[in-house]
Amino acid sequence: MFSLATLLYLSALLFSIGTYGVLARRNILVVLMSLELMLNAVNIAIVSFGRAHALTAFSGEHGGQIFTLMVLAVAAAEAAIGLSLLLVIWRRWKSIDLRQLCQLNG
Amino acid sequence: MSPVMEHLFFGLAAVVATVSSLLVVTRRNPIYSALFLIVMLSAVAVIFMLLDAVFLGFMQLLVYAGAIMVLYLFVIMLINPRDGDLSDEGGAPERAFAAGVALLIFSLLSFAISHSQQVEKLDSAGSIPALAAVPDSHGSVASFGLELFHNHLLVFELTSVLILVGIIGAVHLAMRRRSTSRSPSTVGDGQVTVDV
Amino acid sequence: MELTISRAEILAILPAGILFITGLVQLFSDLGKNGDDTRSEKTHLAMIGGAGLLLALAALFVQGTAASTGSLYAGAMTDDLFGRMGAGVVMMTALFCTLMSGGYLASSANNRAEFYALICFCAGAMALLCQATNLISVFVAIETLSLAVYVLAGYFKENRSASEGAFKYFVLGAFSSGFLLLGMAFIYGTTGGSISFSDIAASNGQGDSLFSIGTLLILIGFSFKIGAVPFHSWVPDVYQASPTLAVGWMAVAVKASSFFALCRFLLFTGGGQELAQILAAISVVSMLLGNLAALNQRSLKRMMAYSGIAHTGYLLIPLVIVVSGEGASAGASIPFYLFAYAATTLAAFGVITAISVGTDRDDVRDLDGLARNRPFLAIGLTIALISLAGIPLTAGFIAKLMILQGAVSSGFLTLALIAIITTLISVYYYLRPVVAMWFREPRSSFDLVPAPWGVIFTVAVCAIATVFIGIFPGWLVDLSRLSVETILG
Amino acid sequence: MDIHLLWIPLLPFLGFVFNGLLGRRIGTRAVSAIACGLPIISFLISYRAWRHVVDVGSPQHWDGFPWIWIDGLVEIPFSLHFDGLAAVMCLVITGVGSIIHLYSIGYMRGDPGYHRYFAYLNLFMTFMLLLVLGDNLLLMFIGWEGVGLCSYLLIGFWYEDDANCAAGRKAFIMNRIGDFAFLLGIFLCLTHFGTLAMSALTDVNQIQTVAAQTLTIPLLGSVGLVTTIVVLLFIGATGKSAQIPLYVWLPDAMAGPTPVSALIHAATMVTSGVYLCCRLMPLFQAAPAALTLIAGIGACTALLAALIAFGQNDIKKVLAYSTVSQLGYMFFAIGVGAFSAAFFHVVTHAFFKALLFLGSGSVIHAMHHQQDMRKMGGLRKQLPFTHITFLVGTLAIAGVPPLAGFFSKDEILFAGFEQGFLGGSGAAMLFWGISFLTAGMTAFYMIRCVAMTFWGESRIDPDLEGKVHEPGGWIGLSLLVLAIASALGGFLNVPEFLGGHASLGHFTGLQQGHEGLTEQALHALHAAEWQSMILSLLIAGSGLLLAFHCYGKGKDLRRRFIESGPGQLLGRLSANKFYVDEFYNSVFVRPFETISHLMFILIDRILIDGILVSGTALLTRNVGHLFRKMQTGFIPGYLLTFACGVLVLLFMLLNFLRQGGAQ
Amino acid sequence: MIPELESFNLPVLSLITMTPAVGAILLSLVDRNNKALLRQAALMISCLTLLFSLLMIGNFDNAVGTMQLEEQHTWIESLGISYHLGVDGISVLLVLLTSFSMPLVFLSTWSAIDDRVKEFQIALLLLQTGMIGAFLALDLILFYFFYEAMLIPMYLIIGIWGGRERIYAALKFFIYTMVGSLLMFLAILYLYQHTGTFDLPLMLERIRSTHPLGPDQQFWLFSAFTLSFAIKVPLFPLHTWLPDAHVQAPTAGSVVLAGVLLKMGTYGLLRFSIPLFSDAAFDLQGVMCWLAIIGIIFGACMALVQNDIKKLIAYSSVSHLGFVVLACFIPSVEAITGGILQMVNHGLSTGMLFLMIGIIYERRHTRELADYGGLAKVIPMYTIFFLIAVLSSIGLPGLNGFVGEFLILFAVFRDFPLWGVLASTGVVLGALYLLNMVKRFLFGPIVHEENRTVADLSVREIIYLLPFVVMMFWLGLYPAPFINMVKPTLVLYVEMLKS
Repeated sequence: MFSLATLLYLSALLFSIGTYGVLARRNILVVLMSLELMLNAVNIAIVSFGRAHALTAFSGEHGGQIFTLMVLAVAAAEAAIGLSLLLVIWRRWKSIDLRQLCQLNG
Repeated sequence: MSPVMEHLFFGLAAVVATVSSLLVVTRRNPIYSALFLIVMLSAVAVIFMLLDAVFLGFMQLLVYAGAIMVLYLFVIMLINPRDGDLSDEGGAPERAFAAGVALLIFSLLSFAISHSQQVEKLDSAGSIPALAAVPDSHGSVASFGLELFHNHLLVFELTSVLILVGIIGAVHLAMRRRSTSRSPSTVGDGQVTVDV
Repeated sequence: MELTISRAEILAILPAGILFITGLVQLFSDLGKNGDDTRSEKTHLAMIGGAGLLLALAALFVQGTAASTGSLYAGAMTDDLFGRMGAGVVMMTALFCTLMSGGYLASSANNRAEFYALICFCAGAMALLCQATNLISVFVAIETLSLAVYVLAGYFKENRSASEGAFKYFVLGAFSSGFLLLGMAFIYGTTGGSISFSDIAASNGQGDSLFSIGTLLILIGFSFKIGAVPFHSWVPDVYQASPTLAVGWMAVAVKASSFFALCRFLLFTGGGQELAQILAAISVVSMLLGNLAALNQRSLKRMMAYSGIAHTGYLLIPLVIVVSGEGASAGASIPFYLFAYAATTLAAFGVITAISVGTDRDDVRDLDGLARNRPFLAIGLTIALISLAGIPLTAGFIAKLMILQGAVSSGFLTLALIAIITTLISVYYYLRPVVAMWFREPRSSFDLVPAPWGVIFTVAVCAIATVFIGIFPGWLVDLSRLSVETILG
Repeated sequence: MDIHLLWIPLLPFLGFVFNGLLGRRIGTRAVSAIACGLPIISFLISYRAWRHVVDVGSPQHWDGFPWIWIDGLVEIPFSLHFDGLAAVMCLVITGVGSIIHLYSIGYMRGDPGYHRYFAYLNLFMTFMLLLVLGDNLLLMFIGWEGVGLCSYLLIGFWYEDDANCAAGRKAFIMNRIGDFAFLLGIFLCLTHFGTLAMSALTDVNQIQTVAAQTLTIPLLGSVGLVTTIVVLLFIGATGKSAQIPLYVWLPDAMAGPTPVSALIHAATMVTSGVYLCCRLMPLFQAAPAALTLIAGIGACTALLAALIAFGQNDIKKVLAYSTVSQLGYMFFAIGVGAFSAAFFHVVTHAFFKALLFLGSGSVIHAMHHQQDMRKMGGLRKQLPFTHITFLVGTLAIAGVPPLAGFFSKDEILFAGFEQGFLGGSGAAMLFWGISFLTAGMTAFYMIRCVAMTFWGESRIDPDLEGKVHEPGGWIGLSLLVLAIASALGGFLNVPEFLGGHASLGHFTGLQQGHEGLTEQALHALHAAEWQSMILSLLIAGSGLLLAFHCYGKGKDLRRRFIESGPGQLLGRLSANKFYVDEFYNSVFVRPFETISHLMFILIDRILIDGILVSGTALLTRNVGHLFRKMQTGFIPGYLLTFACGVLVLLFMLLNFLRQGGAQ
Repeated sequence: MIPELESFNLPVLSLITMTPAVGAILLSLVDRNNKALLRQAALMISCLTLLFSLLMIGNFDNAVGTMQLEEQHTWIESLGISYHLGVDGISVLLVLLTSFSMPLVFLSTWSAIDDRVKEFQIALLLLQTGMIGAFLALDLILFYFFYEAMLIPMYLIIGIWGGRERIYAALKFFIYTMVGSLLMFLAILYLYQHTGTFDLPLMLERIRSTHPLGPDQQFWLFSAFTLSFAIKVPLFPLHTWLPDAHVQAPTAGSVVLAGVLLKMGTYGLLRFSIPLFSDAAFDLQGVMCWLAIIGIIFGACMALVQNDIKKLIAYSSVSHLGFVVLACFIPSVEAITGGILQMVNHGLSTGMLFLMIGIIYERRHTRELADYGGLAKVIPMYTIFFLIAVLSSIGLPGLNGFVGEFLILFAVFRDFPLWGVLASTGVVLGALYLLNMVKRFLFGPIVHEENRTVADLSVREIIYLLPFVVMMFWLGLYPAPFINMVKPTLVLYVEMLKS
């Protein structure tokens, strides 16, 4: 039950749920959260791979974990930018509906 | 921790993560979503720890649940959407379509995972708790740090730039300044509006 | 275990480091200025940026055309000619964008150091991306540059459409990052925990289905950055709404660095026929959609966006060849093409910047009679468009020649034929601005402000470079060849 | 290497260049001097060359320079050849030409295009002489086309009138149609003879080797090569010499100044077709089938033109149709093998037809450009000199002995008689009959012309009354000279049975000697000649008498005939030229233009430009528009596109992998 | 031939090619308001080019049939592209034609172009470099360079200085031409892949010996090359761009277009399509010849129904160049000699016609035939020159047009009688439409009062028309020197085709 494959399925499941969130939701905040979900799902996969390879990995035993750490940093910075963009949107549109942002087309 | 306990904990964490992430994407109010996201992130932290990544697990809690989610909640509070203000979500067909796409992606990924010889090979060595035990120092701050600074120094430094960019960007975008725009009369098409 | 940093490692990081420091210096030198100041040209910022970029360029080429120095920072990056060329494209672009910034930003009362600094940081990250040789450094570098570009795209936050474009870019970018990361995870897992490219190439995971999926997902992540169909949706909207300079930056630097990284990655991982076919499909769809959708555009920037999508399609052709294993040497056309494309596109965006200074307009009709009012700009834009259309005497022609030559000699005749047909379609829309500039009379209602000096300089240099490379491309071709040969050691 | 041969055509050319460039500046007198002087010098040189040929007995030759010359492949030099035939032709051209130049001084006086006129005329002389002197078929073709050009220019000389231009254009195009066949003939010659030199084309041995070959032509089957060549060349000649079916341009060509009609459309150019046949006599003789065709066409043309001439009221038109008719005679002669007779007729015809035209010109000049004979009449009193000379010409053409026409026409008729009745050829008999009839008709319509113009009561416009008087000076002189020539020209070639030596025929080498014949046969021949002569005298005489009667006392007879059914029909057909122009117009010209127009609209505008070119562009643009519409600007849509893209690519990859795994 | 000059070993061909381009660069430094200087300088530069071409003729050895005065330098070594120029019998006359007509064209623009003089002169000079370069280039990519480089200046000339519909016409011209040239480009690359070289002589040799092409390859490559050249010629049914381009282009543009640019197509057929893919050329001979014949007749019919003088002459070009295409596909020395002469002749006669129409257009600003008539009386000098040009175009023996037409038609008729007969009808039709035009244009009564005051030719106009007339007579009466230049090459050429 607690095998690598299970972890990968879990990761894929969470990733898909995140994808669903991004695709289905119209609230920008929730979309941003769904994006975080996706990143976390991948993190699970990386860490479990890292654990599986811990003793044989080419890149040192903590490769996966360090990767994940970097993803955390990226996620943080991304969240900062995303949320500030959200604020800009909120100021202009007084709305955080994704569908409102459709002036540019063609 | 015994393997059984580990299995138990893992199962629990997995279920919590799945359920809470489902709740994240389905709650109409973003505050609930955010709260469930925190739960989900914590569950992931638990999984990390179960995978002998103790330091990472803590980092997950600190950075995500501690910092990022606070940011989210802060923004939510700033915007302060009341229930009535919440915008409509897409209709059922749209959601069904999105669900279908997500499901397809999941099934394709699962298909690939199930057909991967590599995963099979790694799995044949046994489930994670049954794998050859890692040294005690694995996942600890010290060994993690050593490896980080030896093998991943460049990336680490680059991360600092990343965060700097994030900060500058966030400051530039989110900061309200005194109006500096030209007077609206010279602005064409009404696309440029004065900062509020 | 001791921390040791070799001389080579310092030299390798030097250009990027100089850029980061330059960015910081610019930020600091602009601290504490009041709001009214944002209308002035702030030449000192451009000067700092220019000096820093020139220094960085100098540092970049300290080692000249020397072959690879091997893996540095435990395999996180390398300092080979290929990477240096990529970094060179990026830095030159950054240099021109910096020089153009002052006048452009001042005209919109938004001249702050953030813009310059972000370009410098972005350029540094891109330089590292071009030289990065492991998954983590690629990921972090890509994210760094993406974040910077999101901000640059939305830099005019007072502007509704700019914000909208930036946000579109951001959401789609983050979405694609997820896939990119997933792909990296799969590759990491299936290659026995390898992170660096050379380890990946050495491992025995290539045949695995999950590995292929991983490569594909990474490809998708990059496809988003380079604007390949069907991951292109953001391109037109963002190009149209963002500050012209940021668009120029995106169009050249982001695409160039992503291509360099992607090319390096694919050269290491290979991918086999399956991936080649998928890439070919992407390439064909990009060429068709890009060129066809550009036909009816009125906005110059939007037209350039679609044209950029089309050029992505052309650039994918050598990658198809590389991936299919027909010959790594076909990859040589990528550095060349990107150099040519950089010069050409910068010239074009220079002119678009010049006409949008102060008015923020970029309609094709706004070019009416430009040849009469501003013959210099008209010639510059004409050269750029001709080059984009791949007509001889310009760099674009040689670039296309190399790509098609590669395709033909590797037996990808269909791809070459589609490239030719779509090029033909592209001629139509590339000529529309030419028609407006040269054949129509100026419209009295539209007065041009004099173009800032940086813009003039950029247009002149880039136009001349376009023609020069078009006539004497030998050195660049050789350099590109050499650079691709050095990647694999 | 007798370079002076070159001067014969070159001198008029210099005149052309000089008058063409400077004519406007140097004044009428100088223009006339140059324009008339140079052809006269040319005439003198021709005369000397002729003397030389007579004295030495061998033709002169100028080697010239390579023209269209690819070593070993196509070798066509620009070289001139001056033999007996060319000599006579040259003398006629320069002689009659000079006279007409002189005449023109008087006729064209005061015309604003005076210098231009003379320039053209000189140019015409150049080309005509080149045509005659050219040593090869292609050089001849230069002259051939060149005279056509001058004819075009001179017909349209008064270009302010649309009709004149149209006539000029018609002439050129009709000639071009003939030249098209001529050119094909040249190609065939060049292909099979390997050269275009006259010496080769008239070399009996070479002709024999070529004659053995046949050509397969669609619809016609296998045809003898020489026959084909001859027919093609003859078609060329029908254009230039106004034979059926290409004769229609000549009557229209009367739009030009009258001296032009005299020189080009009567005396010289139109006879070049005959000249061509004479030049290539051995070749023509090698194609008997073609000769029959030529005889038939010639005879038919002669008859048709004579019939039309009955109904014409324009004095020049009558003369024009008579020219066509006489040309028909010449071809008839060639068809029956009497090259010498044909050529003799060329010469005499040049004299009397030039005289007639100049006479008519004199009338027209005096009448202030009135050409309609119905508005003349009784001019005998006002224009006695013109009347006399005109009458001389008329009688000459009618074949009244001993005027020029009598001898030549008689020879022609005898040749037909000989071939038809002595040779027993049915076709020749028929053609002889036609020609014979025509001889009478010629006499009739010419007298009609004289009668309507000079005799009877005056029908002149009252305004002109009293203003009509004899033009003097150059015009009179020219008429006089030509009248003498018309009267005496026949003696150039008096046949042997009349005690002559057929000197012209022998000199030109066209007349076959009777050396092979026995005394008895010769006697029989002479007897036949006598018979034929008497017959022709009879028919000409009856024609004359009938005409005298009809236009003298027997007006009732004429009126009765005209009012009768056949008379009316004939009258209408004749006056309307048998509707040939209308026929050509509705069958060839107009359908061609309509089809061209239709093609322009259907093929060029609609099919190629509209459907293929614009259609492709439109399709491309619409597809582009479709792609544009896909860019909705709607973020969820973009995200969905992205995800679907991922899905599709994943699916593709897995599919490929599965297939790869299966293999 | 001239020993002193030969010992200098001047790169004559490069000089001819590059002089206009260098001149254009120099011209760009001149003040745009100094129109007189600009005009004179451009004229001088083109005269200098003419001088160099005469030098080329001086050094050209009539006895040699192979490439002469060759210049070969490495250029883009890594791509296998070299700078290889050479001249032989096929190209020498065309180069001469180009450098002969350009000074006259420049002279003609003195009064016609008053707007943006500088740009115009520069564009024309660049165009000249493109044309001459394309005739001389022996490297396929170099050829393509020049071939395409002509497009831009021509495009600008039509688009900037053209008539009312100029934008449509310019675009049509450009896109039409691009269609073919891009496919040809692909074919060139394929050839490179096959033979390993872009160098034409080397490629020819390799195709004939070590790297033969299969029938399918030949077919497709031939089609690609020929499509490009057929569009340029233009061959029926690819001709519709030409009338538009001609009508809209300014005089100088039309002259260059008709005089030289169209020859690029037939030259390309002779130089590339046919020798490189001789089997395919032989297989498709029928198709090409039929198209050429249809072009001859169709073009003539179209010309007959036009009301715009320029359009009429444009269609006459379609008809006339049909003869050349026909000649190209008849493998005999006579035909091809005729074809080359016909190219030159067409350049002279049609070029002159366009110049003259330009002259009248300057005075009356209309090209509708209906607006003219009766001009012969008002402008006799003009009429004479115009008639000479028309007669040359008709192919009157003694003028230049005849020599080429005769050789072509003769050779075609000898080998393929039916085609010969059909093509010869073009001679009749040519007279028909041109004389029709002359009648409506110059003769007849003066209907429009404006026509009464039209000025006759000025001295300058006579100066630039006279050389055309001289050449017409020279070529018509004594073409031997020109034929001698062409012949040795063609003998080898035909031998090669037949082997």
